[in-house]
Amino acid sequence: MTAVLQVEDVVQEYPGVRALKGVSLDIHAGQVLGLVGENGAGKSTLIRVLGGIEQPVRGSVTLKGVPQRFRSSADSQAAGISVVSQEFRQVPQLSVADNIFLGHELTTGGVVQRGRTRTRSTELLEQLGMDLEADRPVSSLTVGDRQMVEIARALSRTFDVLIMDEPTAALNGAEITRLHAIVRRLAQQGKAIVYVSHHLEEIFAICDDVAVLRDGELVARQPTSELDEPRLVEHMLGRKPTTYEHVSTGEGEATDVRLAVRELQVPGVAEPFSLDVRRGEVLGLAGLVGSGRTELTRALFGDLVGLGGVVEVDGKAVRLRSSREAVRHGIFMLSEDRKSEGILPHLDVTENAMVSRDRRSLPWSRRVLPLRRDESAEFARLRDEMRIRVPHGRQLIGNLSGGNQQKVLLGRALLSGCSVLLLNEPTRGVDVGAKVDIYQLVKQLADRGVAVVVSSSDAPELAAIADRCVVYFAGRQVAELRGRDVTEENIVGASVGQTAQEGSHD
Amino acid sequence: DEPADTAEPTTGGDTAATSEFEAKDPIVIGYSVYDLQNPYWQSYAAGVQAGAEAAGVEAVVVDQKSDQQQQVSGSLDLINQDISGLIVTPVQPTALPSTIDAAHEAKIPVVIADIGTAGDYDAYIQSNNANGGALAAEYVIEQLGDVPGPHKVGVIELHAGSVVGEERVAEFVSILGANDNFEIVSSLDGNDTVDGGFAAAQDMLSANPDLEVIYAANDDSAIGAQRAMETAGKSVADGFILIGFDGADGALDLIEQGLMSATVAQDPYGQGVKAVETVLALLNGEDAGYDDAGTKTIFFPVEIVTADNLADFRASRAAQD
Amino acid sequence: MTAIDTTPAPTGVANDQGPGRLQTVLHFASRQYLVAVLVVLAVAVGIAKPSFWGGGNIENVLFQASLVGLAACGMTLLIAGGLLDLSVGGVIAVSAIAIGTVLPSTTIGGAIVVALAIGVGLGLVNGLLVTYVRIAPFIATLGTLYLFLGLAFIWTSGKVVPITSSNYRAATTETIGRVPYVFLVFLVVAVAAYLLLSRTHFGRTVRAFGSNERAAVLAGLPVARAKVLVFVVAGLCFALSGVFMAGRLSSAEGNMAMGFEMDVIAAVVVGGTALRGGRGTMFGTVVGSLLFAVLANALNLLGVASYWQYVLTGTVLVVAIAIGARRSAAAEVRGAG
Amino acid sequence: MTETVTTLTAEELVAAERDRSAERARRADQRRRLLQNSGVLVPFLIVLVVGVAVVPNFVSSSNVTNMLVNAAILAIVGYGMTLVIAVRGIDLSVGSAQALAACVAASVVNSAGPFVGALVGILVGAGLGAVNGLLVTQARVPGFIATLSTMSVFRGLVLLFTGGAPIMIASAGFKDVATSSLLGVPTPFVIAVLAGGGMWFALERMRFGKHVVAVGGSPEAAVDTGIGVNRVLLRAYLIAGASAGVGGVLLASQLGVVNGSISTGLELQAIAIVVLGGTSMAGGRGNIVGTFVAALLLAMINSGLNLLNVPSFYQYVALGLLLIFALSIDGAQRAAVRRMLEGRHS
Ligand SMILES: Nc1ncnc2c1ncn2[C@@H]1O[C@H](COP(=O)(O)OP(=O)(O)OP(=O)(O)O)[C@@H](O)[C@H]1O
Ligand SMILES: Nc1ncnc2c1ncn2[C@@H]1O[C@H](COP(=O)(O)OP(=O)(O)OP(=O)(O)O)[C@@H](O)[C@H]1O
Ligand SMILES: O[C@@H]1[C@H](O)[C@H](O)CO[C@H]1O
Ligand SMILES: [Mg+2]
Ligand SMILES: [Mg+2]
Repeated sequence: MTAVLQVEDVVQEYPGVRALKGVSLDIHAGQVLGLVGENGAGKSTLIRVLGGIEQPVRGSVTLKGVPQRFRSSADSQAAGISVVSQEFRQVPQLSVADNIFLGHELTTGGVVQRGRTRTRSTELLEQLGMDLEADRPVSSLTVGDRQMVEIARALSRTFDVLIMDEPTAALNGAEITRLHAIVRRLAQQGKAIVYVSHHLEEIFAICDDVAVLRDGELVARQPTSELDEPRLVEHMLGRKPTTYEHVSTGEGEATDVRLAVRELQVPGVAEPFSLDVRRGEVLGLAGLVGSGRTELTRALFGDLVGLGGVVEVDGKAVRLRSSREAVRHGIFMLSEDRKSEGILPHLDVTENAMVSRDRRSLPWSRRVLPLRRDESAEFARLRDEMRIRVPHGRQLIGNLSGGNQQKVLLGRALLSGCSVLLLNEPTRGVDVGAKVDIYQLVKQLADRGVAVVVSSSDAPELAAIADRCVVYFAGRQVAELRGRDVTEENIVGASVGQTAQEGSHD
Repeated sequence: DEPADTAEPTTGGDTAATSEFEAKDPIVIGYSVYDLQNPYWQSYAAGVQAGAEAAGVEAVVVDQKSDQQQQVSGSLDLINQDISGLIVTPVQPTALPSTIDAAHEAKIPVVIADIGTAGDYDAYIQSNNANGGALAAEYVIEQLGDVPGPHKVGVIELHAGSVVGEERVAEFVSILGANDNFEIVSSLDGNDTVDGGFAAAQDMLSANPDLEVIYAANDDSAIGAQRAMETAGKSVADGFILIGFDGADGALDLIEQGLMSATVAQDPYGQGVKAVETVLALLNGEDAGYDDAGTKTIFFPVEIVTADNLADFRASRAAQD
Repeated sequence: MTAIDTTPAPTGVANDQGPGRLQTVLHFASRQYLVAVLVVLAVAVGIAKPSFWGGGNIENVLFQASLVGLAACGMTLLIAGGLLDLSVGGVIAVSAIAIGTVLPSTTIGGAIVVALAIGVGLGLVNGLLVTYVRIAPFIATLGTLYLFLGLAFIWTSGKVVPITSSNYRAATTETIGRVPYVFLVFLVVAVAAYLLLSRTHFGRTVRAFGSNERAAVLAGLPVARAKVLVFVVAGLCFALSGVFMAGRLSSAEGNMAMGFEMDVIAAVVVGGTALRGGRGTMFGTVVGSLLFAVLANALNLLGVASYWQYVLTGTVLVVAIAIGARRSAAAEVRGAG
Repeated sequence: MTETVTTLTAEELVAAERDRSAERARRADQRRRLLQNSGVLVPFLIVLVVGVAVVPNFVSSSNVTNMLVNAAILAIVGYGMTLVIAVRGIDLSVGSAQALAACVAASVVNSAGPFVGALVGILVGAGLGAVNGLLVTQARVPGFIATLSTMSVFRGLVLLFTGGAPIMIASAGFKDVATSSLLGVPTPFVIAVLAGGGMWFALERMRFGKHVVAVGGSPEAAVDTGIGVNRVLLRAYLIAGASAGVGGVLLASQLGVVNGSISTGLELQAIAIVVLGGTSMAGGRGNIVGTFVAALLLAMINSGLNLLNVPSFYQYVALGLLLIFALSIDGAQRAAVRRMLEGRHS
């Protein structure tokens, strides 16, 4: 069997970073190759090279025996490579359909065939199990829907090689299952597929082979069947992984309530919310897209203005009409939309991490002005603690790998000095090793008395860190799981509405 | 804080006034001109060049481009180049004193060419703008005074804040305003340009379909106004009166074609020549020939040019070069 | 290539705290490109016209550069925040007219304070319109440009207000050696503006919302307040420029800084601050201001005819930037929408 | 709705929730789109009503014709500017380009007749636009600096071309274009409507339009999807130059005499109508209809103030207040709709 795609000794460099140090790899028709590695290992860089978006410093790419020199993504697409990129490449002002066919519009004489564009898009989305209206502008979609559009776009091209860079980062369980089915089918049709994910169970579920990148080098290439999860992780990290043992603060009913929400009416959500979060407690919020989780956290952060109800922090009722006000009352939130609501692209990583730092506790000398030395030291601490892969603290955040950007933003939240921390999808795109580190940090924060609310679509994640988990369905609370009941199955079960009936007896 | 000194006389006072001027070799005369996009100043600069050529000296021209900053820095640029005499047509007369002081420090005489003055200048050559406004008003009265009115009159002003524009309009308005047979119904900014004059005239004609007279404070806006009249179906042949100001070639052509009634002609070319002569006289310690020694002013008369005296006027202008 | 650090640190993180020294040097050198253009221009003109280096001329050039530059410092802050202010000419006129009006009855210092206060006030108007009435900066400040100009004309009835105080004129046009006092003020303001933008929480907030406003709001930054404040600071800078301009022109009136906004924005943008916001280079602004002043001066000294000056100004500018653009083709910041 | 819940299965519940949220999003989009397209309409209508009610002769046929022609000439330049701003560029050279196109057209009209003159004028505009486009794409000069430079260069060229003297157009036929009318509508206005329609179609319905939105809305996405970004930019600048050329030809026809200093400051007016019309300076979607309406709005304001004989000092104040007023309505409207959308229950 000859390789469809051969990568030979590819080297890619950025100022101060050698992202790929001579990677060679090949993939065959009908094969699904898992590509894994720590954040910043070089996965996306390799994919950008294959996609023609970047030209490597050295090395060659051969497609179906023909050496290629991609000078733009158009070249790569023409050669038969289709890419789902990690950072969405969507134009917010255009509709779903226009985004899917962007760059290869269906036209007659330059005029877009709107009907065909719409029907073809709808078909593609249906294949993915989505009934998104093709006319909606992408700016109105949730992150998960936009992920699907990104996938649909890759599928809309004709290709021999499909490369998917963390396609499931923003998808829920059912959607992931559907995507896996499609990947398998494509492989059966003889397509070669490169699949990147930090969810290793996915790798074991659908990949024939796994390639492991570490620090820009290919350190392993094996059939999946010859590996198990711990071994794979060891390849990735180059060390034995630390494991995270969750010790539930559990029945700390004695401790005081830090955040109390009573009948909070949130715009766009059916029923008012009520919940309590105690000092030192990690509360999980679970539920499908549309369950109202995002709206709840946004409302608690003053980003959506509540229409009624009471929010109390440490027993004091607070008004939340802006995020500024929320911060002042000791609440901080991390959005799930890293690119448009998180990073400050023109600022370096240090500043990105420090923008929201709580200065009240600092001595006066470091409070009035942001001191470079002080902030650099603080960032260095953060960087080591969270294993952020960045050459130096003055690097612009946009130049970091996706997972590393996420870590910087999490660092921002940790430094905010808040008493209530709202985290949306805190480990989206974060590698297995760092996930553990982050869980530990969240735990430490809780131990220091912060009330943490983690909203996540990753059930295992909630099972791992939440002391208590509230499950929402269609804007209603359908279950509350405590202690030992906070398990993956229970969360998933409740999320899809198994307990919906119970919840609506009244 | 130092107390602000309020009563500082703008003329006389320092030594510069009494110091000798010094002619360098070769003699170069600098001219800092208002804006060479305007035909009027093009003629002025041509006059300066011609005057210099006639006297066997060199002239250097710097364009202020209607910018007050450029007036100051451009004049200084000239002073810094070893010129022997400076002629300035200021965008902003009040900005002159520092320029004049710097020139005098370098023993350079300063002749102000039109617009207005300030500071310790050595000569001022001026068109009689107020008189021009009066001539225009008298022309209108002469044409329509006996026809029972009241006749509606529109005025197109120079750009907001223009010193000479103010003079031209004020005199015109005060004379016609005192006459019951006329009514000034509109007075709009024509921005000293063809397109500005067009837009202003267009709107005054829409607002006053029975308008009979337009007086534009410069010829470019008069030319624009003529076209607006044409579009509105008005014409000089039917008795409409359109008067411009400057005596620019474009306006003279329109008068010749019977499309414009008159223009108040100034003599920019002649003034330019005179400015050079004055500089040279000052350098030689000769009498500058002031019309008003108190204000060191040399007056240049304005005259009204109509179809009747157009040929004579052109002949006299042609004789200039 | 070999200078790139490839040692794999155990955590996969390089262990230095900043970009490598070579890189820093290269980065700095590439940023100094405009300085090189400026120097080449000055040397060339100096050879062709030695009077370029004459004391009077240098003073003249520095004065010109400073008037634009003072306003450009404020504009750089605005542009770093993704904002813009077209009302410069209006703010300058109104504050200068105020000086001319109050000067007969106050001290020089008092008059300057009044002018600066007006700058603050008009900046506040702009800031409130943009921040709370949510009008696009371009239109809001175009509107206030007309508004302020109109007020200036009405205030003076279109007449010129002379600055009769020779002490005021002397104080604002004073030189120390060959260097005009205003140039020193300009440098001080530029340094202050640099520190403000890059070393304070306020400056960080400005760059943050200039980079990604939504993210800045969600980071809990005081975006609205900082937006208003940056307009106020800019208004202050404009008024400061007006203080010296009034002295140089010995007068004030509505037209005195007509069209100045384009000169100011041009100096900022040519200096390397991108209109899209997120960052601003004060150093570039200083160089940009000097570049325009030297260019205009050179064309005059070389006796270039007026119409050709238009042609050459544009040509020199575009060629200079084109050559520089090729060198630092790192066009857009990654991740910036 | 609670009674029915008990009988539904989980899957149906999920589907129902999806439908609801889709419906909500659809409605929000509709409103947003309506708003984007109607922003300038409210101030336009207010000024129109006030104009008709209080300004004498506002609706006289001569004034209406004047306003339509003036608006048309401005709008045509505005279309090109809309396109350039939509791709995240800017064209400061439109005034100078228009002057050069008008003067060249005028002199060619005098030597070779109206038809050739008009054509040459438009071609000159397009050529100048291409120069801007090449500077931006090939020499990689940022649009602001490139067109700031060419603004100066083109102005110099037109002054050199005319020698600073006015060019009188002899051809009555050429001058009649601006004053003639088709079916009672001034010809320039018809041209502006047709050009606007064409431009709208190109932006909304054609591949070029999608690429414009992509390049302006998300340049990274445009590059990554293999769009020829440089081609799109070049075309946008070229069209902007050509629009300035068309405007220049019409202006020459309207004025009958042109010189090197016409159309100074046009860039500010053109950008103003584009922004007033709802096109964001941040790039992305261009709103041609908005630009057209804003051109009418500005023409009405200018003419209304003149008809009322407002002295020039007060005109500045009035124009300033009107601009602020026009957009503050827009801002208030947007805020109101946002509140409405957020406050909506489902
Ligand atoms: N434009 C750039 N400039 C500088 N450094 C860059 C740039 N792009 C990527 N890098 C660096 O290259 C390395 C590899 O990044 P890459 O995005 O390929 O990682 P990744 O394996 O995809 O990680 P993740 O799992 O977090 O997405 C990182 O250290 C990153 O910081
Ligand atoms: N991270 C934070 N968490 C909680 N409260 C904070 C935080 N940062 C600031 N505050 C509080 O918010 C209020 C104002 O914020 P901030 O410190 O940013 O204002 P400032 O320093 O006056 O403004 P600037 O940053 O523009 O100089 C203060 O009461 C401050 O103590
Ligand atoms: O005096 C001059 C001329 O009249 C010219 O027409 C325009 O500028 C004025 O200031
Ligand atoms: Mg990646
Ligand atoms: Mg602060």
